[in-house]
Amino acid sequence: MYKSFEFTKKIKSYLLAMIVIGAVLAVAGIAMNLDHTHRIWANVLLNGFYFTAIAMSAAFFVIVHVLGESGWHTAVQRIPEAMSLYVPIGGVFMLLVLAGMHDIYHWSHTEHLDEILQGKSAYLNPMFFSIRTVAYILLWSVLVLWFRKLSLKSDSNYDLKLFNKQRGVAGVFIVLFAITSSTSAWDWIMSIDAHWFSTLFGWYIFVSTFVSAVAIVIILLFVLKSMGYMEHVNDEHLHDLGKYLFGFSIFWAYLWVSQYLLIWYSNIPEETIYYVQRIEDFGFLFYANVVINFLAPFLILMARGTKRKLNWLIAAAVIVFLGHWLDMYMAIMPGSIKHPEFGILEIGMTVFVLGVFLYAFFRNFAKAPVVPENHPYFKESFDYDNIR
Amino acid sequence: MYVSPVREPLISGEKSYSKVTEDIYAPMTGKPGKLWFGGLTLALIALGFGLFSIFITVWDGIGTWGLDRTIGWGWGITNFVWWVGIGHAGTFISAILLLFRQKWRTSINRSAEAMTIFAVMCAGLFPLIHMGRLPLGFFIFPYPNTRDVWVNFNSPLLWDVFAISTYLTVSVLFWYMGLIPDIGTIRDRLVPGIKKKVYSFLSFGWTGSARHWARHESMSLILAGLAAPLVLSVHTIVSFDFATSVIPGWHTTIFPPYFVSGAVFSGFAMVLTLMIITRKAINLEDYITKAHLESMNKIIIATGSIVGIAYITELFIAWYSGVVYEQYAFVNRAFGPYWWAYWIMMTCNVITPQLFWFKKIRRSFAATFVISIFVNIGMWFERFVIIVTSLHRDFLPSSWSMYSPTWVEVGIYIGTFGLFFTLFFLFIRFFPVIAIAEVKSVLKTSTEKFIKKGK
Amino acid sequence: MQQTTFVSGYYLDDKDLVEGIKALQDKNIEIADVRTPFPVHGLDKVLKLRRSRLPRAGFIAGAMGTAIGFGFQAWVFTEAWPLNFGGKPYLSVPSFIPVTFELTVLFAAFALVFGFLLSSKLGPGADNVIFDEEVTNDRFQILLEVSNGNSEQLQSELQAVGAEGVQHHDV
Amino acid sequence: MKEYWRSLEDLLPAEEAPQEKKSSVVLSEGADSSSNSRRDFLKYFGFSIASAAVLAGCERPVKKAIPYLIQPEEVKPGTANYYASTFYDGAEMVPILVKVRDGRPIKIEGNDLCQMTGGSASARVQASLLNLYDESRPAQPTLDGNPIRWEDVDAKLLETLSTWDAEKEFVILTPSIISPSTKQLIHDFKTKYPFVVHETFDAYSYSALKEACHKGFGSAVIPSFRFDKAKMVVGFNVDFLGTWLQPTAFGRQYASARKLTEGQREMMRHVQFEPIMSLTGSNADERIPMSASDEGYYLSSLYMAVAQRSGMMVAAVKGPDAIDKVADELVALRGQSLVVSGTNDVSIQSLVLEINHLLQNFGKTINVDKPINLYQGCDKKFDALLSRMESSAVGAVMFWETNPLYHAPLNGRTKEAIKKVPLRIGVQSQQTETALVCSYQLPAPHFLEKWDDMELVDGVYTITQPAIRPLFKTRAPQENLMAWAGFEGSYYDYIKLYWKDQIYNADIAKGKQFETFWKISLRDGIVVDKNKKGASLTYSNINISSSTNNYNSPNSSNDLELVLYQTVPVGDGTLANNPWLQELPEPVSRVCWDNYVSVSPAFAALRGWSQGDVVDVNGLEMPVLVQPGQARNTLAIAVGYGRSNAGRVASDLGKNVYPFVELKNGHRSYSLPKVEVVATGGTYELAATQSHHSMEGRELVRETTIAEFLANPASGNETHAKVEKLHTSLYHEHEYKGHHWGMSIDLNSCIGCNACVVACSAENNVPVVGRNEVRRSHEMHWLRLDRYYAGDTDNPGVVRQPVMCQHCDNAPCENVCPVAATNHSSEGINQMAYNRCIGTRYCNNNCPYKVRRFNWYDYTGADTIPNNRVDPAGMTLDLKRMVLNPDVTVRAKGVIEKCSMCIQRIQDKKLTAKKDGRQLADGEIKTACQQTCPADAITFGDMNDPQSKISKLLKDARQYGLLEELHTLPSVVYLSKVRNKDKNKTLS
Repeated sequence: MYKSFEFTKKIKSYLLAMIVIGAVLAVAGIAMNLDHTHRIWANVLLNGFYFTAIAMSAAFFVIVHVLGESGWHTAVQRIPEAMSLYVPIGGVFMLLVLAGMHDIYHWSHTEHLDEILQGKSAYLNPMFFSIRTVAYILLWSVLVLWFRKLSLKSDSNYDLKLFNKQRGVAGVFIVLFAITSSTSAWDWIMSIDAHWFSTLFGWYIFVSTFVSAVAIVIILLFVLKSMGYMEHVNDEHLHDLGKYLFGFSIFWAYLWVSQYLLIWYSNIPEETIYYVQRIEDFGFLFYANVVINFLAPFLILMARGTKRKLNWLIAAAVIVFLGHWLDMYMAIMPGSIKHPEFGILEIGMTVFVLGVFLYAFFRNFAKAPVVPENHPYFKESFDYDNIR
Repeated sequence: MYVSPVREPLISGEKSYSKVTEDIYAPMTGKPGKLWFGGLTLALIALGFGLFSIFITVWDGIGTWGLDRTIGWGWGITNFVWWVGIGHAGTFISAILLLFRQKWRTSINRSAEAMTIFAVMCAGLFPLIHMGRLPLGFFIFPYPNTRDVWVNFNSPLLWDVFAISTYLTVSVLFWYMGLIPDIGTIRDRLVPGIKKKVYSFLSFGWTGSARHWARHESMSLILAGLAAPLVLSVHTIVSFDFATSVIPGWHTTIFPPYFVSGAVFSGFAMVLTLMIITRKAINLEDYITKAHLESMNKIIIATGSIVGIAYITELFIAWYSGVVYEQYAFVNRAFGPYWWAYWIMMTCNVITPQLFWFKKIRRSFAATFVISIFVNIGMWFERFVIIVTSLHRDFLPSSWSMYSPTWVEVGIYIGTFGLFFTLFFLFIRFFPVIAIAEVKSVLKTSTEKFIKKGK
Repeated sequence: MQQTTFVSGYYLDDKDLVEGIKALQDKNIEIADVRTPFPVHGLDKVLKLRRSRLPRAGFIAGAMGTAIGFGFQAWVFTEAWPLNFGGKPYLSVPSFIPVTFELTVLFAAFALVFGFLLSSKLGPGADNVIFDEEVTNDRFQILLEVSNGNSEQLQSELQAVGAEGVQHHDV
Repeated sequence: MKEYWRSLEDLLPAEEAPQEKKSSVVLSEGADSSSNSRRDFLKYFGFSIASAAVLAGCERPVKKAIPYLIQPEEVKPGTANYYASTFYDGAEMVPILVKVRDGRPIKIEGNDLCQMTGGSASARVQASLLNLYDESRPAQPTLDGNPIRWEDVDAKLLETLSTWDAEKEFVILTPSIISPSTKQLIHDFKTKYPFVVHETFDAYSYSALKEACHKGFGSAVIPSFRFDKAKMVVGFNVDFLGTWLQPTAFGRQYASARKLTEGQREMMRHVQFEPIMSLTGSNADERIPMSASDEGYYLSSLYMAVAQRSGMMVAAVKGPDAIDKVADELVALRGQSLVVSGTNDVSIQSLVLEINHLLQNFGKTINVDKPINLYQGCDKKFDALLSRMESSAVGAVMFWETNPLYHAPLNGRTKEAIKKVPLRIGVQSQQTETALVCSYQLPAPHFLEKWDDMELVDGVYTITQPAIRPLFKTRAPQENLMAWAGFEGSYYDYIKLYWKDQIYNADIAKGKQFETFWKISLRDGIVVDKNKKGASLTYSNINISSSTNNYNSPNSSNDLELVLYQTVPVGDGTLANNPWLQELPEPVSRVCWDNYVSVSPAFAALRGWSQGDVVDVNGLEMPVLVQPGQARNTLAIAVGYGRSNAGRVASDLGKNVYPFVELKNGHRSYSLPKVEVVATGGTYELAATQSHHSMEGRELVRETTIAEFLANPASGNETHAKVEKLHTSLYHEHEYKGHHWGMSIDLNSCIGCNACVVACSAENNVPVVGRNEVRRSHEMHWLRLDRYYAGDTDNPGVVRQPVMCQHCDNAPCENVCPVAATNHSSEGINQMAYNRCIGTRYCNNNCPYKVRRFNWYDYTGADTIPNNRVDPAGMTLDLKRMVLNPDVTVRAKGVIEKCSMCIQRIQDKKLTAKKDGRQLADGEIKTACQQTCPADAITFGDMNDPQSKISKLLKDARQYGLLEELHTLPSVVYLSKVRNKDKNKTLS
């Protein structure tokens, strides 16, 4: 009834081509920037983090619906589930970042630190940082694989206990992720601007990647549908995904404004330095970030109809996906490379990692039925509608 | 609409549509009981005491409060934030849960929204009373005047004026629009007379026409879509009251979402406290069941944990910042003269809700009642900790001081309880406590046993 | 005012109602109104009701709120009396966000509520005809307008499609 | 030179003035009620306060304005006149200018023609204005408690005097009379009535110093001390910056010798040995706690050490280490050093004189050829007077502004002796304890209501002239004498005549006629006769061998000693009935409205006491205050409190410890060698304005040592450069196109005398809130002196910092006011529109400096509700409200207020400059705090003017902003403190 996805050679070859092109461009970019290793490592971090975080956010998407006893999401659940399996692969990029630590994190130069950084060195030191990085990757990998295992089990037998167990795992997942999503954002991103701090930062980064994860779910849904899969996904599902994209884009903007407004308002140099740097050196991109990630999805998806039309939806999703890549770029680059740089290095690296991400997704998506048919609320997903 | 049979029914007992009408209408009929009169009397006494305390404040001056040159806000603003927080559950339930299609909201949204409105009314009193010159309070409105002075749109307190009044207005509109069909139901149950005329007037001429229903649903959805960010904005702006400053312990960027989460947390706790009593008192146990309890308690854990994470984040970042003032502010919270307030807050808000991880506890009315009260207390202390312990020792040690409330401040707080409960007692007597039409709309799929009438 | 006459039939279950309506539609009988105790799922589609224009009204009012809110604040701070508050720029855009947002919501909410009330002719003191007080309890009522005195015929049609009870109303 | 207004008299023809004067004050009945007397006052000045208020920009319509019948030509409504006058309260003398607005004196400033004070004034001088409007002042003469007319007083006393038994003395007991005219008058009076005896009684005794000088110089004089000429000052138990002799002048000298400027890179060094933490000690570069009983030992050790180093053959005595080091330093600075002691003990003062003699300081830092004429009292003479009274040799005593029953009860002896005198006449401007035992109580005018002249140092004359007609039925004591002696004319005529005969000469008048000279003298208030020379005195050694023998070892007993001291605000208690002074926190403890037993932290720990525990000291129950830096076994209590008959404010405030004062070797001794103290178990809350005394490691007051400073002027202030580098902002700073006012406060100059606080209160109508409100931290001072301790609690370093509104250009307070009541002026001032304020206190919460003050209650009577006032000091009485400055809004209940940088003064001077069609000159505008500061620590000016003093100070390496890391961009900056000590080598 639900057409199983086949990871065909054709798809494979497209993706491999993408990976290769990406790799070639990336290598070329690296070669051009050998005297500018900051930029290389910053790009590794950018893409490594962005897609890993998206994978974790996709897992979170599933988990939160499981805990919320939702039914509608079962129609698309397997997409984010397969996305989440990228975590161990993304982890490899993050481990790679450890090698380039000195080029990104200036606190890692333990020999000459000012007073404030010395004060932080109990937390920000290469050893502890590496330990945390490894721990996040391991922990997250275990969590996503554990849940996936239980999810797949339900395909073979209908057992309510299994479903309860899934909820148990989801509980563990959400607690651990609630803590590590923030701390990982502080570690990997916030500590680039080592003096700067913002309590909201962890949540801000999380919401940014979460919106992006929703956008990718929509994009992948579109891709799969255009290949003739996932035909059971109807307008109501699109509408709901659209609402997610719409709502969380607003929520992201809310957090962006909250952080910016408070820092703008108090105007304390230890905080404003973050924005001053971004506005002065990245001026156009700084404002573009808000326009792309807030105004675009807001205006596109405000109407009911656009959320239910795949074309509109996909347009918004692509904008949002690229927009949040920019958001991460704005979070990482000013602290590490100081001035905006964009070239084949950035393109290559992104295409390469995206290729790997997609390859991993399709591979994993092909390994299981496209829907969890034994999910107890599965049928609910096909008999509901959104109020007009 | 299909509902999985695995799901727990929300409404227990054998119900038909008319039974629902009957059950929910029942508390409004007959003579009110002793409990009701007793409660209303107590509430009115508290209200009277509060009004007296307000009179003293206005007549003699804010000097009758325990504030001083260092601590400009104490119980007053603590209570303001606390009440506003409580006023977040209703709209959260009716708007955000509507958007998330949570059916369990139907049994509790009406009373929760009522509580929201009453709580916001209580909250709104404080920013007025705490002014040194209440009679000139109208200065906060941007009205044209001969001096050409407008207002300061930079001020979060001004934002509050807009946020709270918009919130109150929209909440009342939302609540009342939901009430219209149910008032129609009451109207049609009444024998002709003055009472019927009054309800007829209040029902806005409701007929139950399918066209009206369609528009009503559409309006409700969009209103919910507007109310959802509005709920967020209100406590966000309340948090701006503190976070825009430079005071360590106040100025922190996590405040907006953390305040919102805390508000929903405390709001749910208050709704739980009251609903657990109310469902017993007016025999609505079939409609507010363990299923509702569990769902609400899950939100309590979620929001409570978010608040807990925010506490720890603040603490960690204070250390991480390397700023002496920040660091001192947080050490002082935990180990300074007001350490007890901090640890009450921590215990009540972070530790007690974690008990809801146990299914038995989150499905127990008694346990929930106790924990909900803990949360109410804890959230009050959270605001006290933020306001008083941040202010009492800020930048210049020469100005550090201590604060304790006077009877006047306590009196005003008691008075707001009086106001809240007076309104609540009147509400449960004169309005349907549960949204009759909404319950009926999910009755078929959500009741233990639906009795179908007709052919 | 011209006198209108209606015929009504009621059901005690929403599913029966929907089936009854469909049966009447099959017979090409025009349905004047359907009155129910709660919003019946899918009824709008069955009755082919036009999608409400309320969202549009809400959007326009909201946009007005945005413009008025932001415009007014900007006018006060840059034209009416520019004052220096804490060294902030006169056009302190981030400061204007909260009030602008609140006014947007307020305007939109008012538009929605009043749009709803006006378009439905509901409001304080509205005196709409109620044919059956049980409609707000558990009766699902179909109203058919009588033309050319075909009341009897319509009543029997209603009975034919399973109405529990049928009545004639003169307004 | 300023052109000051002359008095009213001098604008009239010479003959007319006296008549006008004679016919002047006929008060209506019931003048004892303050509101009535105010109405009378209005009648005479013919211009209602209400209409004055209207001119000051008030909102209410004028209901009744009474026009002048004939407008005095010098009085312009709404314009202030300044009259030169002199403050003298029996202790300190300061030449002043009195600001009179619409007939009311509303402010006192120092007279800047005075070289000694340079236009500065102390807290008490500033506050003395309020005593004028004291509703508790005696309002009319009484005999045995019954009102009596002055004519009848004169008739009765004339009869008494004319039938006097010449065997008995008629004693006039005055404070030190420094008025040459009065001296002459008393002399004339004595000539007329030979049985009259004039005796002098000082409220606080310095008679031992005089006796020691008598021994050394052959004349009982108080030398002039020149702290400004000293490179090193060593103080022993002396509070010369707070209360000793002439604190205003000394503060000025002290600060000038320690000021570090572009030109002056040298700084006087100050070492202090003292039992209690005095204001002076808290300013010292190094301070060593020393019990009072050890002072002799310390001084004799110092004498020996100095003598040894001066090549004298003295027995080697091992004194305290610190003394040896101090001796080394002193000897190296012979002739440029100064050793002083405040102890009223002849042997101590003799040792001090001997040490200074060895150090060759006479004629340099200590001058006896121009002694100061203050403190002429002699305890031994007073003792003798009491004996004569006891033996009934005295038939009458007239207490002329003296209050010996309070200041020197001497175990009840004084009271018993006085009671033996049959006729007792009290002449006083304020209520006194002594007046209660007088049959005649004759009210005297406040010094702002009367004529007088002063000669502080021979040849330096100042004039006291009335700035207002007497508010009550008062008469100057001099007028009394003239009336009773039957002299013609008024005391004013007498003074003028005296000046014509005795003072006027061609030289002093620069060749002008007397009338012209007199007018100039009145205008200037001060005249110096350079030719008048004092007697030249030579020093001959005092025999101090008995002292050095007695004091050859430290006090070994473990007895608790009690030290009695004067506080900066209240002093000897004469002016105690003054709300401004009572509300003024003591500069060290920062407690007001009470005295208390201060104990050392070690002793408090030993007994387990903490602040507020009530203890019994020799039968007196008082609260404890733990005072870091106090000598371990020393207790200390301030005198000047516990007045039993002082008036509404001061009566029964604190406890009176004058009964502890006993004669020791003929002099009043202000320390007790042994007291008993036990806790009573009770507690009492002191009104403390500061409860936390550590800076918590924050760089609020930045300091360095002189050596480091000379090596790097920015030392101690390194953070400033770091912060400057990081000054990022998300918006551009506003441009201040015209003026941009700024203020600089030199923490190295500030001595913490608190004069600025009272000056600010007087200038800006700052409310007085009373003890209970201060306890609740409701004090309203716009300007406060934060005081922090650092280091060892037994002997902490003390720093202080005047903090007022910092007028931040990025003010966190302005942002948050919902009604725009506080915003930034185009001249960079953080301004408050009181009328707009609704009192949310949001600004106060957001102010990192906590300088905003909220009107918790109706303290001023500006509120519309009539019967809800919190007014413990009578500040809302009509009489006291006459002190209000009409240029400054009186704030209502529920309103925030704060420092305005004296915006009314800025506007006034701007207007003057505009009317004159010229640029405003730098330094023309002086804020109230700046103007009164003896230490010249405060500089105010236009930061946009590159030539202004403030602009130059902004470039000083010591300059920093308080909490500058917050980027509030304060317009008030501080200059870091420098200590003249070696970081690694300390005395203790």
